[in-house]
Amino acid sequence: MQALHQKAKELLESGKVQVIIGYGDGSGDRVRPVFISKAESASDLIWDDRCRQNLAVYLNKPEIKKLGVPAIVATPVVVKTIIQLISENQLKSSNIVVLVVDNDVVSELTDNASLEAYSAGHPVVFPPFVVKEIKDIAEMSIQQRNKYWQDELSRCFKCYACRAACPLCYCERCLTDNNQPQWVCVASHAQGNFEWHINRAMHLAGRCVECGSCTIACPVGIPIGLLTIEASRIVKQEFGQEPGLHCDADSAMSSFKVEDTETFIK
Amino acid sequence: MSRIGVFICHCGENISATVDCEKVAKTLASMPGVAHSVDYKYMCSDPGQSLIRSAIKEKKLTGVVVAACSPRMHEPTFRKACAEARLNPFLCEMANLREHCSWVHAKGDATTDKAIDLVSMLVEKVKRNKPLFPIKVPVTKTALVIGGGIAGIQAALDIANAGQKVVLVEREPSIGGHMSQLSETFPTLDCSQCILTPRMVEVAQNPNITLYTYAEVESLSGFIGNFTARIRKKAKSVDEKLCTGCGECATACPIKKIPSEFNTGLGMRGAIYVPFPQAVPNKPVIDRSRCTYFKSGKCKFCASKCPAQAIRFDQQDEIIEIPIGSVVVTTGFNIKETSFFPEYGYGKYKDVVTGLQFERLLSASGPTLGEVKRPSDGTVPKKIVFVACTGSRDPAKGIEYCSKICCMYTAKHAMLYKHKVHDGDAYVFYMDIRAAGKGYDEFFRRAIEEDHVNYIRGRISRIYERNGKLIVRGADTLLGAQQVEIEADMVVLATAAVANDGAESLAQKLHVSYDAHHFFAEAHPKLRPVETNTAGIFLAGACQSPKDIPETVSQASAAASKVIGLFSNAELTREPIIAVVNRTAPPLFSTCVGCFMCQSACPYHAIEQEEIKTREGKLIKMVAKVNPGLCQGCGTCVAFCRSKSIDLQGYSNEQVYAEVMELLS
Amino acid sequence: MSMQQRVIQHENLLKFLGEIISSGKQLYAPQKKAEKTYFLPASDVHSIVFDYIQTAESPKELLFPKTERMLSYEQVDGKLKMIDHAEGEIFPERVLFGSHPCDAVALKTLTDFFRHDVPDAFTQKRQDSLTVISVSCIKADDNCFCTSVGTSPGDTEGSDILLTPIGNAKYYVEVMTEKGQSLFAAHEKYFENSDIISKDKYLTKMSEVFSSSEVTARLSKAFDHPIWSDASLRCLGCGACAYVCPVCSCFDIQDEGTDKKGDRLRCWDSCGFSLFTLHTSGHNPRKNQSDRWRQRVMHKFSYMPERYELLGCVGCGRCSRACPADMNIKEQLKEITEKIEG
Amino acid sequence: MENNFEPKIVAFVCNWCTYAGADLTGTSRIKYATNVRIIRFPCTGRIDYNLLLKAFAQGADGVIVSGCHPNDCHYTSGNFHARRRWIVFKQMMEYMGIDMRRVKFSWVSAAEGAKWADIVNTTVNEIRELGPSQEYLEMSRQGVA
Repeated sequence: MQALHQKAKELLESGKVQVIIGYGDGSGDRVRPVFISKAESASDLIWDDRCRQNLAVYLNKPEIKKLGVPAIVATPVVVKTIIQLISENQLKSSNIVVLVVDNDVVSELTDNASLEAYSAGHPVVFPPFVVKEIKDIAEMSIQQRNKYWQDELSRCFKCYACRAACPLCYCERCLTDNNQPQWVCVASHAQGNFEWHINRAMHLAGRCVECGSCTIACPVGIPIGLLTIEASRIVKQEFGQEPGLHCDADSAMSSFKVEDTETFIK
Repeated sequence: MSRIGVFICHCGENISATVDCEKVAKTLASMPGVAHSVDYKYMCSDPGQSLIRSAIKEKKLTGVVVAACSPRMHEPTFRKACAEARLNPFLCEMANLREHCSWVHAKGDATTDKAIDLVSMLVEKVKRNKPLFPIKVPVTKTALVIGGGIAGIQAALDIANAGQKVVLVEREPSIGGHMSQLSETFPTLDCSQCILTPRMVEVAQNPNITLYTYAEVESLSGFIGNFTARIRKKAKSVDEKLCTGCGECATACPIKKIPSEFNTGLGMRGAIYVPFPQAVPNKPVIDRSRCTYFKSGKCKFCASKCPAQAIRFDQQDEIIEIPIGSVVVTTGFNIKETSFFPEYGYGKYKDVVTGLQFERLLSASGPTLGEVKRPSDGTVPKKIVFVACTGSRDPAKGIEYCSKICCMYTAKHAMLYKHKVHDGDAYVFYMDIRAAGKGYDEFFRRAIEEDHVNYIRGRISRIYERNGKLIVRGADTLLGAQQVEIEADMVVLATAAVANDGAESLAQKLHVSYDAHHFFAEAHPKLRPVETNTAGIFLAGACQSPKDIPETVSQASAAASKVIGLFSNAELTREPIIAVVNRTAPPLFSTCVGCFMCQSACPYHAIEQEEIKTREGKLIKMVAKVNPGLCQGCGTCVAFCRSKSIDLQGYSNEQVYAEVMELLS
Repeated sequence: MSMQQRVIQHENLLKFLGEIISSGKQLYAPQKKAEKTYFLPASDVHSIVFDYIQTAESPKELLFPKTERMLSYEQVDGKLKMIDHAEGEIFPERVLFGSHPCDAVALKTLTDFFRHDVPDAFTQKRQDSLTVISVSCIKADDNCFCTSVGTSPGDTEGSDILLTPIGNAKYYVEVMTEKGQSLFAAHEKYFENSDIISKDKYLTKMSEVFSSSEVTARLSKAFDHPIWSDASLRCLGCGACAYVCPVCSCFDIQDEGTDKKGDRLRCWDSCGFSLFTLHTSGHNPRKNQSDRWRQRVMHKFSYMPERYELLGCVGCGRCSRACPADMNIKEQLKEITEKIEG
Repeated sequence: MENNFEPKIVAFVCNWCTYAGADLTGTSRIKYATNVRIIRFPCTGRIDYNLLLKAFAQGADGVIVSGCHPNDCHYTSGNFHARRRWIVFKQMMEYMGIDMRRVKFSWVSAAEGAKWADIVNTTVNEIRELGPSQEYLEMSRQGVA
């Protein structure tokens, strides 16, 4: 942590950045996002296993943008998110400093190439319980899956914490807030919830970097991350494309190959 | 509140025989927002159209649904009628009660119920239609003609003579196509080259025509009036400006035994060659796949003999980009080789030839200088069997269609053979004689009656060799399928005419449709025979289906007149069915967040990036913007857009959503 | 309400609850799902959990469902048929078991709020058919702050019956209302007489972190204070806090359907969403997330007390537990009393 | 299965191939079941999967989605984009437990009038076997108090 504090202090003092987006002390034993603008507060930064929220979500928030050029304390999945955001024209690596911490060594990733190299070297590893959930659902029959998701989604009350926590849900007006026409029912009845969640999954297909922030954010414990993980798994399996690896990649869902194969179109 | 007019057409009895049109009209009359609903015998007739016009005025209609035939048939008719009554034409929609309902279902309540659904759906759509206005785009007045056969030559000359620029692209070293290979032409028996060569020369001399031979279209982008063609000029290895066409190089070339394409393999050529003496341009090219220098790095005999020092071994393929306003596709056809037919010896008998090969044997400029000689031993055949419909009209061969020209050229072949070999016997096996055309029937009768050609109605089952003779076995169906066996010296197969090599990939490059046999598809078989479904791209000749010369030439002139028509205006009016990115009040300006997925998806590169700035010039955000000239209105971007910030005029989200909701409510 | 002092044994409590189920009433009780506890319809009393601090969701759905069908319409043979669901429907008899006193207070606050001005038939009828059996708190966590907002771990307000665990698998029983009395009377056999018990010693001890009246007073001068933007930087603008809150009662009325048939639905909404106050013109009076965070605090601690004499917070702490960005209301309220001058 | 069950089927088709193909079915007077209602789109690329969801929510028993064969798209690649979308959408729906046998994806060219009739008839028969759509409609009734 020492190295991180030192680096943050230097960056702020040198004026290279105006704010450090990182993790700090939170309620009880939680950590929370902090936005440090003063060099003397650099030691408020925390770096440990509790740092799981995807802080990239703050990079495009207008309130945060007003604070000036940011440096962001990035977990490997945040690096992936940043690459994906760059590929979607939402960020430029020249406008941010990405700080990665490995064995108490802090490195600055300041260009596309270094971000890509870091991302390639740090594949996403799911925690065992997620691996188990994925396996359990894969083994279900379609009827069991229907029951499983209907049951899980019945708790959804559309607080949209999943959307808010997701750094790739950056639309200024979400599909679900579009009422001409009303593609997604506003109500959080079964149909409205299904429409919302399948749209979220479809919209993140080939884009979800599998950070798990949506699942963590869900106040009613729906494992919604599984939906976007599945969407990205399908894209990888069918089209061989993975998000968060290349800054100039075309989105899998807005490109195609003549050789794409399927067996169901007659 | 919408005031929609609904007009149900009986189409004579085409619709009313199975759909209760009166009931449809009555049901629709009570639908909310419908101000007027009637049925009528022929909506497309003058009185029918005036019903629409007067209802628009009297009932102050805000939208019109005409329930009649397919909108692909009469949508323009009814939209025009609306426009005449000062209703924006895009406030008119058609429900397809004929092709999609009355013609495919039996009379009954279910059919009428379906008709009601189809009309109500369109009523809900039209309630959400917005007035749209045609888009004007400039036109580049240069035509691209692809293929330098008679069709391409005719089209190019017609366009050029009308004062417009033409780029003619031919993949072979010379223009001329199949017609230049023919001996004489039916039904007049005038010499093919004699009538063609002057036209070829005219092409070369016309200042409005730029000719690229030994060149192919690499890609075509853009849209009607505004295409960009990328053309690959294959390296000829000869500097055309310096070359005088003296022919010393061809004489010098040590390789002499390359089967000549022009002579259908019956004659030979060198590695540096001019395909035939009357070639245009009359300049040689080096066939690099055969040239000793290109294969082994040694030789250069041609260069050493060239008085103009025009040989260029280091020449590279060149890609040129040309702005184009319109395209005429005239890539012609090919014929099936004898090797395609196992029952006729898989092409292993040298004296079983195709009709095109026989043309070369008959031709005064051909390998035998016009004498009919057997390819195997050079003797004059005394008995020739001509087989019409070889492969054509044969579903077992995958060629169900009639090749159209074979009946006539087979009669011509037999006739010319008899003219040259007076004591020879000519037999023709045929299925049916198709001789519709001016002077055609008379021509084929002359073969029988004056030249005593033996016509046998029946198919042949086998050809095999016995004692130097070709045994042709068949059946005479007019004699009760009696077995016929003829000992022939030579057999001429009128093999099927098929789409030219590479037709499919060219169609894909040009984004035009093609049929199962890879012939290019016309926009409408009767009413738009020389247009494709892609605006600005026209067809002529045998690339669309097998054709004879007069038909090819008339199509070429027709296509040329379409191009000339297009070029007669400085700008072009296009349908406003295009995508639009929304604009909202500040501070959002647009709900577009600039992810530009639409940009990577758009097949027409019609999406641009637009900067939204403050009055002081500070960038607020980047959003997508549609170039209305490039957008073709496929709507692929619309379905992609996560925030629904882009929408398609004429098929907007609200419109299609309303259709689904109405249909199932 | 005067009454005899009673206690109930844990096993009798289960029988009592079982009898409620078998009597045909819907019993909602805390049950576990994955890691979290929810008030769910109970069909088996053994699935009820007792050892929990707070459920993930509040019980407000029992009065104010996340999606309430208010009216339906349909065109039948060209005639419009309308159903007002507040008129027609019979609301089922329900018993809520296991809510803590804070939730019971919140249910009362909700009832009072919806009764204000034009009474809302839906919440009223749901309230009429609901009996609340609460359980006092013998433990709490850092997020709880009921004592700072005028209630307490043993508060009887809003409960029809309050049970307080007094050790040895026994609960001290306080029957507070007629509804409670009639439920109690119907199952009296499970209850035992007892001496008067002072329940306070069994309750969790919680010190007052701030005074809510002081918060209210300070807020009247705090509209433009920088505290809001500092605190809300990490706020993601979701509605998790509002939706788990037992008191938050904002809603959005949605019509679903076509011109042939459809429903009018009342759906939860949240002032945390930027669209909540967005005008068609593009103008948003609460443009920044800080404006929306301020609104949340102001509404609960300033506007509600002023207009309805109700406090919009019962100190259950759910919003702090649910927040994906660790927004902590207790911390914020304490800071208000410290940083904003009185 | 109910014998008199008449499935409601919505077809989302592109203008250039399948709509024209269905026109040809008419021109050729090939008969098919009355259960299908065609909604015309310029291209399969335009067809939003949300329309399929809405169709089921509104009570469709089956859906047909059809356009130009690969390589034959009037707009060159709309159908390729659509194909990707359907590959993901179909698997995603199945992951969430929705029976996709009610959705028939096909390529029908402007020349395949007979194929169109066959697709409609096959779909109608298959949906008749499956019976009325329940699971999706059930969803539109649940979760409302």
